[in-house]
Amino acid sequence: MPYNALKIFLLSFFIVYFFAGFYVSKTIRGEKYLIFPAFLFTQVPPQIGTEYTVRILEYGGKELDHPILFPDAYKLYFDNSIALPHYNSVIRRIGMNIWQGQSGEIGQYIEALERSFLSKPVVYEIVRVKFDTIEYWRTGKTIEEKSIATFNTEDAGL
Amino acid sequence: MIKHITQNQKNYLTRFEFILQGIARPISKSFPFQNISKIMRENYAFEKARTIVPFFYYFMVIVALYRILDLSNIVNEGQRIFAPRWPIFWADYLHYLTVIDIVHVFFILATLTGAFFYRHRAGRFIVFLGILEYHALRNSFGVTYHNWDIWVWIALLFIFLPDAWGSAHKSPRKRKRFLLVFWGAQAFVLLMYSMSGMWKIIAAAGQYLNGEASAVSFDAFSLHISTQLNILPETMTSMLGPLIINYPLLGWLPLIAIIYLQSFSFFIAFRPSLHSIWALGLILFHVGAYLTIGAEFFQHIPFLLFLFLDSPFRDPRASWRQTIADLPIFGWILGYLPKRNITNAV
Amino acid sequence: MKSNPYIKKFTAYIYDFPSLESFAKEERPFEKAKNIVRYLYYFLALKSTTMLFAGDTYFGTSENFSPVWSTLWVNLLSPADAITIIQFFFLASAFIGSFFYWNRIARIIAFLGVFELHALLSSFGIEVDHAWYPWLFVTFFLIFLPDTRAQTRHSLEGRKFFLLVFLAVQASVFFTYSMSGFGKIYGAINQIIGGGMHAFAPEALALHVAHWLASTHSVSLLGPFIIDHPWFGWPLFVGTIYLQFFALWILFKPSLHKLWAAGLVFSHIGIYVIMGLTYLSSAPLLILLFFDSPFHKPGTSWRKILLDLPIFGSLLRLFMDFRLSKMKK
Amino acid sequence: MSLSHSLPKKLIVLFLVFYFVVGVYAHFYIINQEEVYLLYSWDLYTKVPPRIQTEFTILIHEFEGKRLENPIIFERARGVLYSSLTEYRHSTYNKTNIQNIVRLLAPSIMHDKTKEIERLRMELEKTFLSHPVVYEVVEITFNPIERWKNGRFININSLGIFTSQVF
Repeated sequence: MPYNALKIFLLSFFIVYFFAGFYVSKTIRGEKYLIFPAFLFTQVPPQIGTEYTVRILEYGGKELDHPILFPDAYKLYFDNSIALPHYNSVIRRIGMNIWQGQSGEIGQYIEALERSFLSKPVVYEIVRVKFDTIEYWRTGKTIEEKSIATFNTEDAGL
Repeated sequence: MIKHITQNQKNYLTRFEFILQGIARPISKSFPFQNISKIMRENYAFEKARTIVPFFYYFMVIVALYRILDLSNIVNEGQRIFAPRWPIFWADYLHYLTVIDIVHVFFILATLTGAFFYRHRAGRFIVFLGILEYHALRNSFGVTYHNWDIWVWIALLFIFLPDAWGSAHKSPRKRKRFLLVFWGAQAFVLLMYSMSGMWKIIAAAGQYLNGEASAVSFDAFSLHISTQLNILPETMTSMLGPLIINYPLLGWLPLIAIIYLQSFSFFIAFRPSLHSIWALGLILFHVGAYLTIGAEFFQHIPFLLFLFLDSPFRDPRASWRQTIADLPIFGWILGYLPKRNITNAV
Repeated sequence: MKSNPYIKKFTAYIYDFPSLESFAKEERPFEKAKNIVRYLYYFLALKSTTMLFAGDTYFGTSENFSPVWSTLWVNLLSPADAITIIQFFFLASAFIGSFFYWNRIARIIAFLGVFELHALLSSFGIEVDHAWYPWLFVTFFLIFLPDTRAQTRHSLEGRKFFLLVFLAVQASVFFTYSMSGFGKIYGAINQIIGGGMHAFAPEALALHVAHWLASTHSVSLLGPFIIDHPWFGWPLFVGTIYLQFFALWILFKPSLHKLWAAGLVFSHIGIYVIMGLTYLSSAPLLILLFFDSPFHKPGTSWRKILLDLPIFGSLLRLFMDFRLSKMKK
Repeated sequence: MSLSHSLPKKLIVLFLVFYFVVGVYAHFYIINQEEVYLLYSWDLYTKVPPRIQTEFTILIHEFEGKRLENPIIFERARGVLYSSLTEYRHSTYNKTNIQNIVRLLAPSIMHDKTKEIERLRMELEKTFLSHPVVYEVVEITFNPIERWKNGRFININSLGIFTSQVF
């Protein structure tokens, strides 16, 4: 390969990659295999934040006396096939899509989540939680919890 | 025919003298520093050694950083037994977890210091302290863990490198000294392998004479492996272990080769042409040992790569013939053959 | 436009990288670059053996296996076999790279080793592996090095070619950081327009930490301290953005290579200490590629290094020019 | 100047000789080389293990109140019945500790040293994850290859059965 051709190739590689990365970062997953925009921690969480979490209502066919939130249910009801930070992003994506009324791409995330239940059937709801970020870390107190969808592992698909 | 016998007789007057020369030649060829010091006078050897040393310190930073991933293991370990070794004598006065933090942070900072100031003896000394403290911590759980020994000793040896970095300080004396310390590090690494090989040979001789299973027995390797695997929990096994237990003959030659490779390692310190081959052999040995008996000594691999793969003492013009002639045992045997052929021809 | 002295001056402030030809004329940069390439493969060799030790714990569980296109062949086998095969291929490829780094075919094999490893790691669960991305780029660009034996002498053209590829390798590492920094600044601008919390606010890091630690249920060494004293976090966070965003610019300021690499390594340590996140895979690249950068001229003065700093250096130059012109008057 | 008389060279040779001599000394005279810090003889996997091996070990008969049909040998029970010291895969730390205790315990049972037995039992039972555990101290004779392949022993010689207590 001649020198100048290599130079043009390398330059265009970086430019194309940059725009591809920028484009991919706008999609739901935020990345694609082989294209990683490295946009990590781009948005500062607001002081009053909203998060999505899972609340388990029925587990293994039994109704729970006190519905249990995902952070407390982790390790008890979930296997470790998904690393913890990934669970959060999975749940966040499900929640955000339902909230925005687009259920296009959530199928695989629901599937991944349901696959990781240790015992089935499970009835759970996706909850939108409002909290003061720092207070939430210190005490775990939330300001508002609102259920936005209920799922049953027995239902096929959505 | 007659002529050639007489010449042979001329060359080797008595049988006794012939044997004596046979023993003395490889030894005299190998042990004095002649070869090495001749190479040391050459400039390229010095330049090469000088480019290798910084990378030792750069790798040290990488190694120190990756220790972070191991932190949780160390924390768990020390909660049962914690008996500080002397280099971390100060640990008695602090909480165990604080000790771990201090040692790790110091290790990383010390190596970073080394990466910036490896040209100064003080910088290299700080790196040595960093690795020594880490090594001491790793060994403070009741059992010694020799995997990190090599890092400590080499860091110690490199403290003694002379200041020959700038282009102004290239007196032949300093150059020689630099190469000598470098050679010392090489020799030390090889010495460890030779010691390991030596015990194996001694034990093999003893066991053979007693009529027990010894290193030359066909099932020797499978005995080693099965004994190791027996003490593992049921779910654990090694990748190639079961294969060799089932077909013991597969393990015979590798074990002999390992003993050969290990025992003659120190000899290789004087045979630069063989450095890269030995590095490859010893790396394969480490990988193989892990895959069969589960012995893990990967901390040695960087040194085998750094110090030997592109050894400064290796003559770039050395031919394959020369390399083979340098091989222990095989080379010696070959060393006699061509000469006779020449006399035959005459 | 080009003759405009102000524009000329301005470009001189931000871009004063000598031509590669001037580097290629010397022996030293080329020899150094060649040496570094070797150690990059040594690192892979070391990594491949230690990974062997970590065994399959390194990988996900087979129930979660969903192959990306480059590991589709695994469907013919079982994931467990694929792990073994790919681990050994990676091991072999890394050592082939270490021993024959001067040969292009060996470098292609080494790249394929990293490529398949990364593909496999990306095939478990739904997340793509991020740790091996920098190495993927680096081994890919290294393929383009001219096919050269270590001992042979090189033509000027050959060296220029070599150094260009090496520069691309260095660029690929800094590029990712710049992307990341760009993302943060872009996000901050969006948030400022939206009128809310943003990355340059003093509490930004504290909020990040609180949010991250709460959602991952993890602890970190200094995280709680940052949450309680948000002001300590401000210089760290803004400093990290500065380091990241200008990384690609620093590529053309060789005098700062080592400092920048060390700064980014420190930022990784900081991320671990504060957020509890271990992302170390590009640290070896920073150290090996930039700590003894071939483009760095030895004996560069502190003054020059200071003047090369992004923003501050340019301001300083502007200020010095201003003083000079005043004195002339 | 001549290199052969330089001080650093002498020091380096001295260092190598020193390391070697200490290693040889440690091999012959220091039984527990764990005591020697930073120096080592590197006598790893020196002897080929004999074809017929005899070992002291323990068999677990009862655990968590459940009687096991086939008693488990302790090496195979690590992590299940015993706490493991480290999370390392393939680590041998735990093995050496417990095995050393058993190696001392068995002879003291044979020689009826009550105090010694008490002390060693306490050490051993501390490592159990739950109590009570009914275990048997045994002397086993086996061929290592056969044992690994089929789990077969040539002979199992019982030395005593104990029930663990919380100390």
